[in-house]
Amino acid sequence: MTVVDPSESSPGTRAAARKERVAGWRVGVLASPAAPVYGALIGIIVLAWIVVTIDGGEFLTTGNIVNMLQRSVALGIVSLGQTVVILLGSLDLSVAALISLSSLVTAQQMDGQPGNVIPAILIVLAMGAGVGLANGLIITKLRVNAFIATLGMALILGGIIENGWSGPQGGVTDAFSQDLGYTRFGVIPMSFILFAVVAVVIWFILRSTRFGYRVYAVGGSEDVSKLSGLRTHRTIIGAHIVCSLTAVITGIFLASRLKAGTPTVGLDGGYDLESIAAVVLGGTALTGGRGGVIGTIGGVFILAVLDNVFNQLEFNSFVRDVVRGIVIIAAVAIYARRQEKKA
Amino acid sequence: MSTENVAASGFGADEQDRGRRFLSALASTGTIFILLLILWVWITILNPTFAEPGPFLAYLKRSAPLVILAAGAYFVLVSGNFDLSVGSLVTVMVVVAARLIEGEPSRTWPVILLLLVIGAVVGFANGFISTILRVPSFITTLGMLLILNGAVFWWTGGAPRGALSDNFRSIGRQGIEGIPWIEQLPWSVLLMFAIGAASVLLMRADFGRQLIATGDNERAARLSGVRVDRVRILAFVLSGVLAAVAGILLGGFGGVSAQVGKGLEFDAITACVLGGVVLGGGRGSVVAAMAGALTLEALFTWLNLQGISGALEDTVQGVIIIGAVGFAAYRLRGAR
Amino acid sequence: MSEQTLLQMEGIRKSFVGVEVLHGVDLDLRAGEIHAIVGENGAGKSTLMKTLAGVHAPDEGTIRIDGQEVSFHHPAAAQAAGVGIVYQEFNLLPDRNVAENIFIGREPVRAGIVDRRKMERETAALLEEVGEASFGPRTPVRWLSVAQQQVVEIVKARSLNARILVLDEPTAALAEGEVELLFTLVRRLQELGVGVLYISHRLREVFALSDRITVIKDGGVVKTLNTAETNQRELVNLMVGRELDGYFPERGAKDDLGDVRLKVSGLSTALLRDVSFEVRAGEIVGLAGLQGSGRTEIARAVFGADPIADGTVEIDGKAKRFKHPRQAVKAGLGFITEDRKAEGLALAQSISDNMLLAVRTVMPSRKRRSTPGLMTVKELAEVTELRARGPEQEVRFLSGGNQQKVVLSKWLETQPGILIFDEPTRGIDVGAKAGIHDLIRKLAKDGVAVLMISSELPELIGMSDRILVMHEGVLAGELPGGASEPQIMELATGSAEVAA
Amino acid sequence: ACGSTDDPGSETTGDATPVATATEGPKTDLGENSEFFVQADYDKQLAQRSATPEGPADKPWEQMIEPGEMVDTTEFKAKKADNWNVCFSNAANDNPWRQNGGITMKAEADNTPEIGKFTVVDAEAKDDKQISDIEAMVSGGKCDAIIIAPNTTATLTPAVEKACESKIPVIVFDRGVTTDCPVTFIHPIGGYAFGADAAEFLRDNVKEGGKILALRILPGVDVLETRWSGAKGIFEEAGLNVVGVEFTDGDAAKTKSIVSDYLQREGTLDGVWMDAGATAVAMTEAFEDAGQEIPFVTGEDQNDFLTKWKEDGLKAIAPTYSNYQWRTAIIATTKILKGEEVPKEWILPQPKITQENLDQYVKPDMPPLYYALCGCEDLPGFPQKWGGK
Ligand SMILES: Nc1ncnc2c1ncn2[C@@H]1O[C@H](COP(=O)(O)OP(=O)(O)OP(=O)(O)O)[C@@H](O)[C@H]1O
Ligand SMILES: Nc1ncnc2c1ncn2[C@@H]1O[C@H](COP(=O)(O)OP(=O)(O)OP(=O)(O)O)[C@@H](O)[C@H]1O
Ligand SMILES: [Mg+2]
Ligand SMILES: [Mg+2]
Repeated sequence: MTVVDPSESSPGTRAAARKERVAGWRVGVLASPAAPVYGALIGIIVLAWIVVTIDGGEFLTTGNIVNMLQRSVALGIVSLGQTVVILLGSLDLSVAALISLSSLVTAQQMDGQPGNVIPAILIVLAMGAGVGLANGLIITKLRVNAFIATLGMALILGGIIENGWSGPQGGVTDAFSQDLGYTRFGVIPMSFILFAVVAVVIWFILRSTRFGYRVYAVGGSEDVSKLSGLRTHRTIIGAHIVCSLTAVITGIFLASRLKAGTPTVGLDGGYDLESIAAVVLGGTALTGGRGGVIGTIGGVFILAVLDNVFNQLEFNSFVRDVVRGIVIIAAVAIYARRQEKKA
Repeated sequence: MSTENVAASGFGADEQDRGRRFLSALASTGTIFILLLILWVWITILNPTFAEPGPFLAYLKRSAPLVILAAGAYFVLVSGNFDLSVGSLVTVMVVVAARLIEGEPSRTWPVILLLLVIGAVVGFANGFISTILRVPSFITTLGMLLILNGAVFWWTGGAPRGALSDNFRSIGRQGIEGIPWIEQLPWSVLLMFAIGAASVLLMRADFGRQLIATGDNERAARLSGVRVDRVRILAFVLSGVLAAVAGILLGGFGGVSAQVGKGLEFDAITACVLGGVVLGGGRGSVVAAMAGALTLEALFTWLNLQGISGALEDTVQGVIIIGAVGFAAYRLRGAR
Repeated sequence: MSEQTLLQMEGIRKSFVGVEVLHGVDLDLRAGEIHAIVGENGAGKSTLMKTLAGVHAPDEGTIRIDGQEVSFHHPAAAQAAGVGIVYQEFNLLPDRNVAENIFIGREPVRAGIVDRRKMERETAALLEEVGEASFGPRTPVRWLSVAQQQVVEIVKARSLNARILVLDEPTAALAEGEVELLFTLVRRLQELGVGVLYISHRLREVFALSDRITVIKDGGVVKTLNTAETNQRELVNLMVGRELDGYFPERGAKDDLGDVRLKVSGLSTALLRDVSFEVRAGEIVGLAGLQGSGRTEIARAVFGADPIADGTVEIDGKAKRFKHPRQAVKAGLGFITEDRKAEGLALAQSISDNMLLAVRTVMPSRKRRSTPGLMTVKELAEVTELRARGPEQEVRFLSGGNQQKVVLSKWLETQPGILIFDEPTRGIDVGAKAGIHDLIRKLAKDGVAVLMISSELPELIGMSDRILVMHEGVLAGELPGGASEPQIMELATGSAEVAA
Repeated sequence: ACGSTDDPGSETTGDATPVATATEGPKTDLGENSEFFVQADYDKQLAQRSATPEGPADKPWEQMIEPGEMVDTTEFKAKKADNWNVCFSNAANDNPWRQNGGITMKAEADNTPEIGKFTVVDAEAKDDKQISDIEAMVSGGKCDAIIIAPNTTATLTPAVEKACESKIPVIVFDRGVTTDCPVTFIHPIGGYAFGADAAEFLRDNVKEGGKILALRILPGVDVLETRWSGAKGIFEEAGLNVVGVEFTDGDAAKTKSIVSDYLQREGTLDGVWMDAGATAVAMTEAFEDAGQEIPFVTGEDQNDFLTKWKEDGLKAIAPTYSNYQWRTAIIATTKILKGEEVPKEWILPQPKITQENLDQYVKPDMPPLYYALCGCEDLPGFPQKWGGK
């Protein structure tokens, strides 16, 4: 038997060495396949700018930019959490109901007392962790598919909301509402800073912590991860807790914005499906394992820009839906083509 | 080849296979039938009239649209995709029918034909985008949901217009009258059984086997000669056409409404999963999926009779769905 | 070699769906020992290893490590106790890089942050240890060839500093040349006092490497032997329970050869350059080469599974350009893929559905009923000596060898004129292997043109009427049947380009 | 928006005192007295039903009930005599009632020569979006007046307050906000009156002890709660037997199923009370399909229900939630920009449709989900713009 030096044996070898250098760069600089997302975002901004200008409006005004930043916060925060579970190969359809519930509980716990603000936030965060834990346990221990598990959780939370609240729940303190909901530093709204902070934290978690590595691993293949000795259940539960926490933060933010909690703010906001759309628009694969929060932020901005253009052009809600649907499908189709070419 | 050493001991004649296949299918998906039976019995205890032919047929009649949708959802799910657009497609059917028929009975049949074509075209678009253009079907059909909802109301100016004719409505509302004992056999129940039987035959036929193999392992199916894209597109077309049928029945049953289809896509998928269909493809039986839909409808009835406060109804429903799916998963695991 | 007992498994029982697969297996492993486990497909070797690795909990029986009773409820627990395992199936994440795969679930952290540098440094060291220089820690696994992936798997198990290392058919995916590298590594670990459990169907390797051999049959231990005191003949007899007559079926006679069935000229793809050859009816043409030399690529291109850049494929004298495998199937081609789980089988479907999958795509059921010579599922099972509970059993519950028989049946049913076998006996036991060899030869005798890719040179030499050798995407030469291994390796490694 | 709706979650009240109803505690099940019930509001609304409104009799959309405090609007008088830019932040356009109103509003704006531009921004039922929309209107500095149809009572308050702080006049209609800073708030009488109108009809017609089925859209929505609590007391007092209170989700098929279930269980029903009319026709069909006579029923001013009522001779009543308030919003805005005074709270009449006046409301040529209290017949473009022929 001849021993072969593998370094000279195949064409693939040389190619691999070259690819490795590229890979190093890619891993280092652009950890996620986010580049096309931002390409699309820039394209849409340019298009929007042209269309709005032709229509006789102004697009890149301060007011408009503030409006877009502000409008991206709620969807943005929850989409960050959704990114984590989708990367994991799961998804969460209960976020909308949880957003409503946390806005209500926030308002209820604050009860108009400034001293209650911090305890209220802690209570609501604990509640979010509990819901995430429940989702995770249902998925891992009861082995219910995430789609059904979180759909069921959405029903459960919906029932709790209906049973517990008959309408908006007041009680958010003036100061809290002002601080988080309305303060602005120049063009940057305070809430946008919250979004940015959450984004950085989750980006860091995914990129640099064990938990983040494991999320990608489990998303790549749960079986392989498990057989490799990874405690997959813990990772799945952890990711669902993170996702629920972002939903809860969104709920707290919306409570500050509305100065009240409402039973409908989550579902009417469509945060369940829209957050998934934003994540996929951001180039994260629904099958898990590929993508990241940077792309998601791009996806959220795309939706925010669209929203803003719709307002400027006074589209009615039906035209908006049609355009949104087309943009979502078209963008993802373009990513898919790129992916195919690369492969 | 030596035939003395036949290891294939369990292989009987092909005729026996049929029976075996049926039994093994029943065993692996049995949970849903047990659950369905329990619910029927329980409902009958709460309300004895339920077991009488009239009321029971009324229950079947009201379940028919969801059962048909579940069959459609099954084809798509088992091939490894999602169809979230069926709910809005149902709405489109009713709104388009009302606007085009405007109460004229003579327009009914052409319009029904048109509706089926619309269903097929939408299904084809879903399938084409999801396969040839490689957009994940979750996103394709989510986008389609938005497009359909927007487009139909854009066309009608926000609210349904026109009216459905009586003969259009009779499909979902009436049936064959004067049958002894059961009085009326609703068309929708007949249609439901016909579609059920056709679906079973389809899944047993080459198409069905190729479809489920595609959902199980696309690469293997392709390398065996299966035209996986075509098979999947067909599944979407079936889903679209069945959504059209469900829309026709629902329009007939309930009349014109802007939101007949709301949330039906989730109900249909839930029904399938209750019936043991595995999201991601490759596993599950169409009969069980349809039984899942009957179970879901029975569950709604049960919740009603149980007098659970309207507010907590959703909560109970969520718990039961999770519980049932969890139990089925446990049984499957235990049985492995 | 020390005599200290490292691992003791006693009375291990395990059932699936109420069917018992292991009936009380006893096994022990000493430190610094290489203990081979052999047995037919489906004997329960992998299942036994999985009970050791914490994947399956045994229904009964005890596992002791260093005399301490252990019970693992999760693979992580087994790892912690010093058990490392390379599974029979690939167990890597294609989207993650080599370092991430090796340290999956055990990423080194500093102050809560994953220490990427350390991870990569250690990976580089581990790769260096096995002499692997063709890729580095940051290469995504997706880009690696099968052989390179196997190296990663072994390095991954090694990185655990396991005291017990299980290798479940580690060489199944390796070409002969690359096996030696693995052996060197295993022997080095042995010196370090690691106990190795080594599963293989290649008896030659077993004899070359092991200290003791345990034969498992139908879920029970037949016998444990000292390698030095036994021979292949005895081993095969113990495994199969009968004498195997000749190792390879007789070659076809010259006048059995018919017309040219498959003619490939100037075939080029992304990986191939100007490949030309032909296969006649009744002929078995072997295709040799190292991993990644482009053998599978030829098969896929001919079959219409991958696009062709240039060149022509002629079937029975007619030029064809298949855009989809279905057209190839219609034209009478069959393709037994090398990776049966990923490309050969719909694992959740029944045996009968898998067997009929290909024929269904080209022949409507009405026509099937009227076509003579089509076998029933039962007949297919008989012909291939399939061991299964019945036609409705899901193929994922079959052992690897029996799965392969299902794949073969799928193509037999289409009555092909040309069959391409890619690693037809990978991971298949000696008994079944002989059966498959007989089958291939019988098909050739019946006029099928066979193209057989194999990394196992004895098989290739024993079976082929002619042998083509690939080197870096080019056809390096052709040898007659019965050529010697060194002749083939020279061409395959490119060290004797002129030789042909 | 009560009335028509598919999305009751987003409905909130046009009640006179939204502050009082907005944040009451958890709602209770049927049976107990709702914590929503505010006796004073109830009494007031019931009295307002019989009050004679001020204003032209043939233009109910210009009428006002007990106008009370009038606001001096000279500070808002527009500098320009015309070419005003009126901005409208709409909660949503997601149900026929709103759709119908939106068309009327646009037509009235087009019909007002002083209004040069009428800008509509649709919040798609999202509170958060509507807040941003209003902020953008204020900061954009291009609006001469801002009309707001809030998505939810309490939650739009901060945004409305912000808008009030600018010099731009703010007009609120339909659902309220928990602040009185807008120049005027336009709404019909309210939910108690709606519920009571329907309940009194059943009380007057169904014999004592008769079986009544109450159909509601969803639990836990304040405006719907007021409709139900407005009715419940009347049923109790009259000794009617409410055999069930069920939630339909505004879904016709579900409504039909529920009614058929009750017919099976109870044999017959003597009356059906509904808190909104969207599924009234489906409800009556359940009786037809069961081969029973349709008993005394209540609905709303949707054309399909009125048509069926007339054609099949139903014994029915249709309380309304006046759709013409959309038109009033523009009229009020015009007045304000001209510096004319408007009432602080502009309460519109809320007629009920009965057997006597049914003929005047049925419009055979209008679509099924056209609202009889449109108040749009004299606007240019009628009936085509509203989907009629
Ligand atoms: N270095 C590499 N980089 C990327 N892909 C590679 C590399 N080496 C091999 N491959 C992939 O693996 C395959 C190697 O070629 P091919 O499978 O045709 O070789 P082979 O001789 O049949 O080897 P094998 O025994 O693995 O089948 C190609 O399909 C290619 O996609
Ligand atoms: N998860 C499972 N569920 C049901 N049956 C199983 C499962 N895993 C293995 N089996 C069955 O257990 C038996 C032993 O399989 P195992 O994989 O251990 O065989 P093996 O000796 O490794 O064979 P091979 O040499 O082909 O790899 C086979 O009959 C197989 O069908
Ligand atoms: Mg094995
Ligand atoms: Mg190969």
